[in-house]
Amino acid sequence: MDTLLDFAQTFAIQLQKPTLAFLLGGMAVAAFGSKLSIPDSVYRFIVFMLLMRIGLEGGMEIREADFRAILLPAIFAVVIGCAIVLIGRFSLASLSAVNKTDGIATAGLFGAVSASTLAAGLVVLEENEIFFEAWVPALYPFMDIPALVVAIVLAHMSEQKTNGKNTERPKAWPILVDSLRGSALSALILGMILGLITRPEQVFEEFYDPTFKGLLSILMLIMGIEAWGRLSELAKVAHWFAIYALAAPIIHGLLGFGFGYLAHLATGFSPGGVILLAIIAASNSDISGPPTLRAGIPKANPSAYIGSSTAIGTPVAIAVCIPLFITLADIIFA
Amino acid sequence: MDTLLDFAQTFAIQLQKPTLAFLLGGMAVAAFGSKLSIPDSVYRFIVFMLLMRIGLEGGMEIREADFRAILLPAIFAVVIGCAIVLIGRFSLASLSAVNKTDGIATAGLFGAVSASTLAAGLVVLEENEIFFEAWVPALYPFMDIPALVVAIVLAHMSEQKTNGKNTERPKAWPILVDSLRGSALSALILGMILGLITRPEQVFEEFYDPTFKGLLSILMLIMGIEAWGRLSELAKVAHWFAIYALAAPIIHGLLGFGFGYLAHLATGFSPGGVILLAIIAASNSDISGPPTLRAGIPKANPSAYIGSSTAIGTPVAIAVCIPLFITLADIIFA
Amino acid sequence: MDTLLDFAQTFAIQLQKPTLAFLLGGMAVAAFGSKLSIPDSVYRFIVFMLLMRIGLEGGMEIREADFRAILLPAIFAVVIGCAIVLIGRFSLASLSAVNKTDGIATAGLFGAVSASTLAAGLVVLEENEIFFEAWVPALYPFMDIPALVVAIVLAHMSEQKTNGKNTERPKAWPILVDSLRGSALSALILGMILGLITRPEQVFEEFYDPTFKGLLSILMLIMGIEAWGRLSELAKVAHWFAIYALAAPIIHGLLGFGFGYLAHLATGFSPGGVILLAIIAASNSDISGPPTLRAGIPKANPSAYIGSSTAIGTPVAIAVCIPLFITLADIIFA
Amino acid sequence: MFHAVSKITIIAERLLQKKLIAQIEEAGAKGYTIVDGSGKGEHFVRPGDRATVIKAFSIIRIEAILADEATARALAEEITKIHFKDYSGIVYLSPIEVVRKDKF
Amino acid sequence: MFHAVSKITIIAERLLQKKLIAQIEEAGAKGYTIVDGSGKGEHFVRPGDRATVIKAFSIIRIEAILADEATARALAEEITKIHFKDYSGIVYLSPIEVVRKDKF
Amino acid sequence: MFHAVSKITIIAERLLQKKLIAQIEEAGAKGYTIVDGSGKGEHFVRPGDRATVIKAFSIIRIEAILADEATARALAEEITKIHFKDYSGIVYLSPIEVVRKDKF
Ligand SMILES: Nc1ncnc2c1ncn2[C@@H]1O[C@H](COP(=O)(O)O)[C@@H](O)[C@H]1O
Ligand SMILES: Nc1ncnc2c1ncn2[C@@H]1O[C@H](COP(=O)(O)O)[C@@H](O)[C@H]1O
Ligand SMILES: Nc1ncnc2c1ncn2[C@@H]1O[C@H](COP(=O)(O)O)[C@@H](O)[C@H]1O
Ligand code: NA
Ligand code: NA
Ligand code: NA
Repeated sequence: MDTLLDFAQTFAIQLQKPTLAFLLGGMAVAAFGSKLSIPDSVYRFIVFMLLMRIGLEGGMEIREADFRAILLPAIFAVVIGCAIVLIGRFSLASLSAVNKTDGIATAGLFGAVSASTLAAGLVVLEENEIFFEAWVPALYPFMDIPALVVAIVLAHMSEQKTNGKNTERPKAWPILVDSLRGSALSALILGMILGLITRPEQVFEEFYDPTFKGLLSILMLIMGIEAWGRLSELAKVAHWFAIYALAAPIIHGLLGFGFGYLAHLATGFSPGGVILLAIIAASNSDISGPPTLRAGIPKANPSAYIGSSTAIGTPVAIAVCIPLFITLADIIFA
Repeated sequence: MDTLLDFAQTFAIQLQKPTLAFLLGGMAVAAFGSKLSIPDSVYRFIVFMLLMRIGLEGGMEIREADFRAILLPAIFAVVIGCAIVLIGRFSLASLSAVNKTDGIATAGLFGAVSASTLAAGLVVLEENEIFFEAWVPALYPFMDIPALVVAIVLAHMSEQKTNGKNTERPKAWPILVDSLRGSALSALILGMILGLITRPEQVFEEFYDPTFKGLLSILMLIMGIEAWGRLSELAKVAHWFAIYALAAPIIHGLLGFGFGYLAHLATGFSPGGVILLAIIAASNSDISGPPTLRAGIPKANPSAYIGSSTAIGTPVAIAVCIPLFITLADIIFA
Repeated sequence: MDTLLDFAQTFAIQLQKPTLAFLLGGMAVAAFGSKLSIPDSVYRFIVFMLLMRIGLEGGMEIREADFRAILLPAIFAVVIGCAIVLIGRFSLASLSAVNKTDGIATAGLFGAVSASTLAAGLVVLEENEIFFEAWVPALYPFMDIPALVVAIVLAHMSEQKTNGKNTERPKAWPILVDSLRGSALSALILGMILGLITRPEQVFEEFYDPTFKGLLSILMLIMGIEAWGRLSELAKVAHWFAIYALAAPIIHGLLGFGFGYLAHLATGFSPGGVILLAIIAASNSDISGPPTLRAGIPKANPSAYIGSSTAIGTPVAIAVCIPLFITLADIIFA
Repeated sequence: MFHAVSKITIIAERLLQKKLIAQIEEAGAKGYTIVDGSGKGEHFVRPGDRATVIKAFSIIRIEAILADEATARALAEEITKIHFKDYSGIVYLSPIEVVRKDKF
Repeated sequence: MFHAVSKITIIAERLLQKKLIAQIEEAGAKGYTIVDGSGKGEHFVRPGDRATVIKAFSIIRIEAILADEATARALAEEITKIHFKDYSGIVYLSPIEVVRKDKF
Repeated sequence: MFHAVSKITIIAERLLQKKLIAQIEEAGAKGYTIVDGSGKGEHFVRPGDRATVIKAFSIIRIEAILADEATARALAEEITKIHFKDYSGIVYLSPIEVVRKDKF
C-alpha cells in the first residue's frame, strides 16, 4: 500500500517535471487536432544533439572506468535483449489472433532500445540527484543489437516453417553492422569515442550539456504528438498488440531491474545504474529499430510494430516506468 | 514638439537595438538582391520557441494573477479586435477602387495579432525595464480570434448581398476551433498550460529564456527579408492597401492604448500593460491569420491582404509603433 | 628538427581539440558507411550563425580600428587572391593531363576563402589565447572576390584561344556583385554592418557568441562527412587534382604568412593576424565559391574543383595548416 | 503484361490537402502520392524552401493512379468545379501503363 | 526533332532507394531523378515534412528515362516482382518525347 | 470536356532556375510548378536532403503546361540548345489532358 502511495507521489512529482509534461502536452495537442508540429529536420538534429551529448559524457567518464565493472552489466544487457524477444515470441507472437511475423517484429522492437527514453531517464535521474556510473548509457547497443538480430532470425525461422521453402538464413554480422550504421547508434558511439580520446570538455560544457534538457523537452513534445498520431495505426491491428504494448515495458523493465540488482550484489553496480538498466530494458526502439526490422523482416506489417511501440510502448516506458523504477529503487536500496 | 523630439530619440535608440536593426537589416539584404535566407524549418522552429517561451512565462506568472484584473483587458481585447475589422470594413473596404472582399480580409488580418510583433514588443519592454503584468501576452487570442470571425462573417454578408444567393452563413465556433488549432496559438496556449500546471522553471531558465532574444533577432531578419519580397506583391493591388497598411497599425495601436488607459484608470492596469495592449492592437497577423482567412474568405485575393500585412503592416508595427507607444506612455504616465 | 617536433606536438594537441576531432570524426563516420547526417537546413543555419557571429564581432571592434592599419593587409589579401589563381593557372592548369578549364576553376576555388576554415581558425586562435585584430576576418572578401574574378577571366581567355571565336569577355563588376549576394558573404557583411552601426552587444554575448564553438563542432562534423563523400568524385578526375589539393593549401598559406609578415614589419600587424591571414590564404571556398564558378565557368567540371576542395583542400587547410602556422608563428615571433 | 490506366495529377494549395485526399479516396483510388513544391500561376508566387511565413499557401502536387479512366475524368471535373474557382490549382490526366492492374 | 522514349516512375519506400538505383543503372539508364514525398497506399500513411520519427519509411519518387521501351518494360516488371510483394511501392510507365535521344 | 495539351518537364540545376522560368514565361506559359530533387546523370551525383554544402548544384524539376503543342516543342528545343551543352539537365514533353483549356 505504502509502495503504491510512494509511486503515486513520485508519479505526481514527475508529472510536473518538463519531461513528462511535454510528452503529455504533445499528446493533448495532437488529440485536440492542432497543426502544431516540429519540422522533421529539427527533430533529427535534436536526436543527434542528445545522443552526442550522452556519448560525449559517457566517453569522458569512461576514461576512468573500471572495465571489469562494465563487463557483467554488458553481458546482462545482451541477455535481457535476447530474453525479451524470446518472451514476445512465445507470448504475443504465439497467439492465434496475432500474425506470427508481426508479433516477432514487435517483440524485436520492444527488446531494442529507445534513445529518447534513455535521454528522458538520464534527465530524471539527474533531477533526482541519483548517482549512476557514466558508462551505463553505453549499454544501449549491447541490448539493442542482439534483440534485433534474434527477432530477425526468429522471424526467418518461423517463415521457413510455414513456407517449407529453404531460403538463406539471415546472418548476424550484417544486421549488427547495419545497426551500428544507423544515425542514432552512430551518433552515440562517435560521441563516446570523441569523449574518450579527445578533450571536448569545453564544448560539452558550453554547448551540448546546457541545451540537453531543453532539447529533450522538445523531443518529448514530438514523441507525444507522434504517439497520438500513431494510435489510429494501432487500431488497424489486433487488440493484443495494444495489450502487449501496455504490459511489456513494465515486465521488461522489472526483468532489467532484476538483472541490475544481481550486478549490484555481485559487483556493486550502483542503484542509479540499476534504475537505468531497467529503463533501457523497458524502452522500445523508435529511431533505429524500425528501419532495421523493415529491411530484415519485410513481411511484417509496420503498422503493428510501430503502432505498438510509438503509440503506447514509449509513452508507458517514459511516463510509467521511469517513476516506477525510481520508487522501486527507493524501497529496495533504502 | 517635445513629444516629437522624444519620439525621434526613442526611435533612434530603438534603431540601434537588435530587434529593429535586424528587421531593417533583413530588408536591406533583400533589397540588395542577396541570396541570404533562413531555411523554412528553422523559421518554424524559431516561432515555436518564441511562443513556447512567452506561453511558459505567462503560465508560470499567471498562477499568482488576480483573475479579476485580467477580465477587463480581456473584454477590451475582444472589443478592439472587432472594432478594428469594422473600421476597416467602413473605410478601406468601402472605397470604390478596392474590392470589398479583399478589403474586409485585409481588415481581418490587421485586427488579428502577430506573434513576432508581440515577441519584439516583449523584448523591447524588457530592455527598457518597463514592468507589465505577465499575463498580458495571453490577451493575444482574445483579440485575434474575434477579429478573424468578424471578418469572415462580414465578407460572407457582403457576398450574399452581391450575389443575391442565400448560402449558409459561416459559424463562429469552427473558426474559433480552427484558430486555436493553428501552430502559433497552439504553441502559446500549450506553453501557458504547461507553465500553469507543471514546474518548467528550470528548462525555462536554462533553455527557453536565454535563447529568446537571439532567436527573435533571427526572426526579425526573416520578417525583413519577407517584407521586402512581398512589396512586389502589393504593387499588384490598389494603392489604397498600401496607404491603409501604413496608417492602420498606428491608429489601431492608439485605439488599443486608449482602451488600455481606461483599464489603467479602472483596475490599475500597468503602463507596460497598456503599451503591450497597444502593440498587440497595432500588430497584424502573419502566421495564423492568413490560412484562416484563406479558408474562410476564399474569394479574397491573398496578394492584397498578405502584401499589406507582411510588406508594410508588420514593419510599421515593429519599427514605428513600438517606440511610439513607449514614448507616449512616458509622456502620459510621467 | 625542433620545428618538426614542435609541429608534431601542436598537431597532437589540436587533434584533441573538438575542431579537428569532429572533422576527423565526420570522416571516420562516413568511411564506416554510417547513415549519420545533419539535415541540410540545419547546416545552412549553422553557417549563417557562424558568419553572423564573426561579422558582428568584427563590426563591433572595427569601430575603434585604425583604418590605416587595415589598408595594407587588405591590399595584400587582394594580391594573394590573384596570385594563387595565377600560380594555379601556370602549374596545375598547364599540365597536359589536366583539362585547362577545370584547372583554372580549381585554382579559383583555392584562391577563394572558406567560411568554415576561417571559423575554425578563429576558435583555435582563441583557444590558444593568441591575440589578433578583430577586423582580420573582414579580409575575407578582399581575397575571395578577386580570386573568383581572375579565375573566370582567365578561363574565358583560355577558351577564346582554343575556340578562336570571339565571345564577350566576362566583366568583373557582375561577378563581384554576385559574390556579395551569396549567402555567406551577405551574412558576414550584414553582421559587420550591424556590429558597426548598431548596439548588438547583448544579443552577441547571450546568443551568437556562446553557441559559436558548439555550432562549429557540428559544422566540422558535416565537413568531415562531406569530405569523405566527395573523395569518390575526385577519383574520377586526373590524379593531379588530388596532388594539387594536398600541396596548395600549405603553399598558399605560406604565401599568406609571408605577406602577413611584411605587414607585421611595416605596420605592426599582429602575429595572430599573420596566422589568420595565412589560414585565409590556405583555405579554399566551399560555400559561395562553387556556385559563382559554376555560373562563370560552365564548361569546367564541378567534380574536379569541388572534389579537390571539399575532399582534400579543406581537411588539409583545417587539420594541417592551422596547427602548422601557429607553430611557425611561435618560432618566428618568439 | 502492362495495363493502360489513368493518372490524375492535382497541383493545389496545401490548404486543400485534406479535402482533395478525401475526394480522391471517395472516388475509389487505392492510394496517392504527395510531393511539396512551389510555383506560379494566375494567383501568386509561392516561394519554396525559403522561410515562407505562410506555409499553408505553399503548393502540393498530388498524383493518384486510377484503374478506370472514366472515374479519373469524373474526379478531375469534380475537383475543378468544386475548388478551382476560388482556390488556386490545376488538374490534369496522363495516360500511363502499370504492371498490376488489380493494385489500382 | 523529337524522339519517343519511355519514362519509368517508381514510388517506393526510401529503404529501397539503393537497390532500386542499382537496378535502374544496371538496366542501362544513364540517369535518374529523385524527389521526396509522402503518400498512402495499401500499407500505411506516410507523413511528409512533419517530424516523422521513422524517416526510412517515407516515400521517394524516382523517375528514369530510357531510350528503349522494351528495356523500360522489363525493368518495371523486374522491380515489381522483386520488391513489391513485400515492400510498399508502385511502378508505372509514361510515354514521353525528348530532344536528344542519344542522351538517354 | 477534356482538352489535349502539352506538358514540358525540365530537370536542371537550381542555378538555372531564374533563367528557365524567364524562358518559360516568355514562351507564354501561364504558370509552372517546381519541386526539389536530387539525381544523377552524366555529370555528377547530387545529394538530396543531406547537408549538401553546395545547394546551388542541387536539382529542380519544373513542369509547365502549355496549351499549344508547337510552343511547347519550340521551348523544349530552345532550352536544350541554350543550356544543356554546358549545364546539366534534361527536358521532355508529355501528352496530358486538362479540363479548362483557357487556363493554360
Ligand atoms: N500552366 C501551368 N503549368 C504548371 N503548373 C501550373 C500552371 N498553372 C498553374 N500551375 C500551378 O498551380 C498553382 C496554382 O495555380 P493558379 O491557380 O493559376 O494560381 C501554381 O502555383 C502552379 O504551381
Ligand atoms: N493508386 C496510387 N496512386 C498514386 N500513388 C500510389 C497509389 N498507390 C500507392 N501509391 C504510392 O505508393 C506508396 C506505397 O504504396 P503501397 O505499396 O500500396 O502501400 C504509397 O505510399 C503511395 O505513395
Ligand atoms: N535518363 C534520365 N532519367 C531521369 N533523369 C535524368 C536522366 N538523365 C539525367 N537526369 C536528371 O538530370 C540531371 C542532370 O543530368 P546530366 O545533365 O546528365 O548530368 C540529373 O542529375 C538527373 O536528375
Ligand atoms: Na528494450
Ligand atoms: Na491587431
Ligand atoms: Na584561399
